[in-house]
Amino acid sequence: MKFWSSVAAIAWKDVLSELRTREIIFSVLVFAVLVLVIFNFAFDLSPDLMLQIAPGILWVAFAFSGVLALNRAFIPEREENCLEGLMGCPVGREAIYVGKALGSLFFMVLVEAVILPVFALLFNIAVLQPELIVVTLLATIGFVAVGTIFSALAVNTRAREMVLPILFLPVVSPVIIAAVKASAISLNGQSWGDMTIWLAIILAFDIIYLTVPFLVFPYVVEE
Amino acid sequence: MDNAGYIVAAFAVVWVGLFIFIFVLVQREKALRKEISALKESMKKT
Amino acid sequence: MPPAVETSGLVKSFGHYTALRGIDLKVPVGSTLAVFGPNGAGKTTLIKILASIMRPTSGKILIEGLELKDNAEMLRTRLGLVAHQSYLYGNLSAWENLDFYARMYGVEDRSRRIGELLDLVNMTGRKHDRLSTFSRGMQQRMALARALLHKPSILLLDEPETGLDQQALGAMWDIIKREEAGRRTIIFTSHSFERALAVCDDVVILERGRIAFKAQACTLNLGGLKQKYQECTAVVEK
Amino acid sequence: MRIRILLILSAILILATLALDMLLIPSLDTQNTGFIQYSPVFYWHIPVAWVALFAFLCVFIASIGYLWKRTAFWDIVAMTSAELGVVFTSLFLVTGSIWAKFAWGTWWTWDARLTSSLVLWIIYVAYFLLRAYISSPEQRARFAAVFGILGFVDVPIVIMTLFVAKEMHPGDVAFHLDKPQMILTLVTGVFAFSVLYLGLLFFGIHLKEDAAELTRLKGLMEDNDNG
Repeated sequence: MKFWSSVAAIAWKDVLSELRTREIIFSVLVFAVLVLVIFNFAFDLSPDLMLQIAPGILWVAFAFSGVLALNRAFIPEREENCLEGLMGCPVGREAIYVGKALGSLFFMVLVEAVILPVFALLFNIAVLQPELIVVTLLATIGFVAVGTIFSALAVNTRAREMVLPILFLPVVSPVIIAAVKASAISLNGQSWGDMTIWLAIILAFDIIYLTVPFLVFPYVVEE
Repeated sequence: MDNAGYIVAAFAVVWVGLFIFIFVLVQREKALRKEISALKESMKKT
Repeated sequence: MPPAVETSGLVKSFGHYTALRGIDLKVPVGSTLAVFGPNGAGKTTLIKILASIMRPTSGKILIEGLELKDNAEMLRTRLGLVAHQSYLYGNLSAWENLDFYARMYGVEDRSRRIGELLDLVNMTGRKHDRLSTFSRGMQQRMALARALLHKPSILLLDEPETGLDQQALGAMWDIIKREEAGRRTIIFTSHSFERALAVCDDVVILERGRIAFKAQACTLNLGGLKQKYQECTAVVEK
Repeated sequence: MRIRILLILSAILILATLALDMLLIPSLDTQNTGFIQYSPVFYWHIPVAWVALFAFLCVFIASIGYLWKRTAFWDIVAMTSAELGVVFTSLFLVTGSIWAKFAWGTWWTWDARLTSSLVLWIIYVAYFLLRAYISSPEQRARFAAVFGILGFVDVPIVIMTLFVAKEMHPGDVAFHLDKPQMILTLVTGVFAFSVLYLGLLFFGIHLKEDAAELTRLKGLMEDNDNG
């Protein structure tokens, strides 16, 4: 029980600290909308072709705004060395990882909750289908699970903004590919039956990248 | 480039690539060996 | 009654650099130990290892008779730490910071305890202001409040005097000594001999990762301590 | 000493594969189907890929070794093996694109095998980027080990995802070897390159241990000078 109450405390602290300044949320949202607009300039296409690349555009926006948000994830822990404060608490190092991951997950879902309707509006594609939303959520869990531990790694390196995307995006590419493929299937009106292989890949990725970082995270923070 | 040309090219790339890699390693080895022995000499003198 | 803190053969090295070269300490319950030493002698490393934030390369640490390595999570409820940084979040208010750490330490009846502590460090007036708006002295007092939240039986302080004027430092020691007087063990590192000598029972001088001098405070006066300090640290300058 | 033996042995074995490749394989393509199994390139294209994956596996094991034992040796093994992994993956990519030019007329096709090796190549180049951006040796080794583990766990998923994405089943090429000569050549090829990998691995480890010895000696020199 102690584990989950600490995780909740950490996640809530992150949310509170961020909602107080709202700096990350707005910059990430603006960035994501910007990506959509740029794609609109880049390809002015016929509607049905647009349908094919819509998932790709969505996930490029999610991936890069996700990296932007994850770059900031461990900043509060760096400022007054609060990470050491957390390590002094009577809770396992893994709880810090899960707490921070939940915090980032909350913000990623918040960004997606805004971007999906905006995307539907700008590109008038029925994006708000249950299949697509579930796929996006599942993929975001994997995305954030990997992103949090890489953010903890990158925050201690010199060129943090550059190291995180280069470390993180290739490793998370399978989830992005699977999410794009599954979203494309759902946009074509097909349902769960046709996307089982992609859901399996995303689920496998989520499971692996929730357990392995859980075991490895203590080595990232401990001297 | 006909069939054989590509084969030769592909082979060449592999050997040249490996050869350069090994060559670099050997050079580094020689340089290191030299420096260590030089250092050991000067250590004995002081 | 096992000593509050006991270390034997404590070593810590970072790659080639060795910060602690075998520290043997025994700190009885309720006593106050002052640790002196030049910068780089390993004072902060020692404090962080005792607070279980840093893992030692080798050696044994017993906190209240229990091996720290095996009971880290439980023993952290007995340990409080005030370090150079405040460990508090700038965006959150004083109350929210203490509330967060109170949840992490599993403190029952959080609001009563937080109110009590805010009065103790007389920050009640500022409890809803953001930490980033606090002065260095106020942050140090808030850091002390955070360290005392879960009523630790052992309090560790790393150079508590940094950034505090004489008056604030005096107030801080009154706070530390007032709560649970006599039952709480205190280990602190310091540079100000006079203030430290007035509050501690034992003295230790660290020099390049080793204990160069150990004595009871009552056997020393200020001049004697300074003279001893010169002797131990003089080795480096020669 | 054993490095020299391994390297010489691998040279002999590679020559053997070369011989088998040149003599046996061309004669097999009776119906000249143009399948990849009938071109000599295949018989060290696959071994190179196999050794690259084996190298990444060694990085994974050495990384766990470092986190457990915290000795510099394991970190050196992980780094050297990652280096070799990148070298062999680069060879695979280059020869793969030459093969693509030959078979399909373009230097690069987003074919599952090439794309997945490209992604893996980027991951392990990122491994060295991470190492480059951390100054303290202890932290660098620890973070590299963490990434060595997180990176390797991704290898099977990357390969599987891309094979599914390109509607290509992994089994359909490498394992349809009906003729015994094919199997013989492939096995010698895999064996030859594995021995080469081991030789280069020990050579690289030996090299880096010398380098570490050098920095240690220099450290001592400085201490003596101003000690």
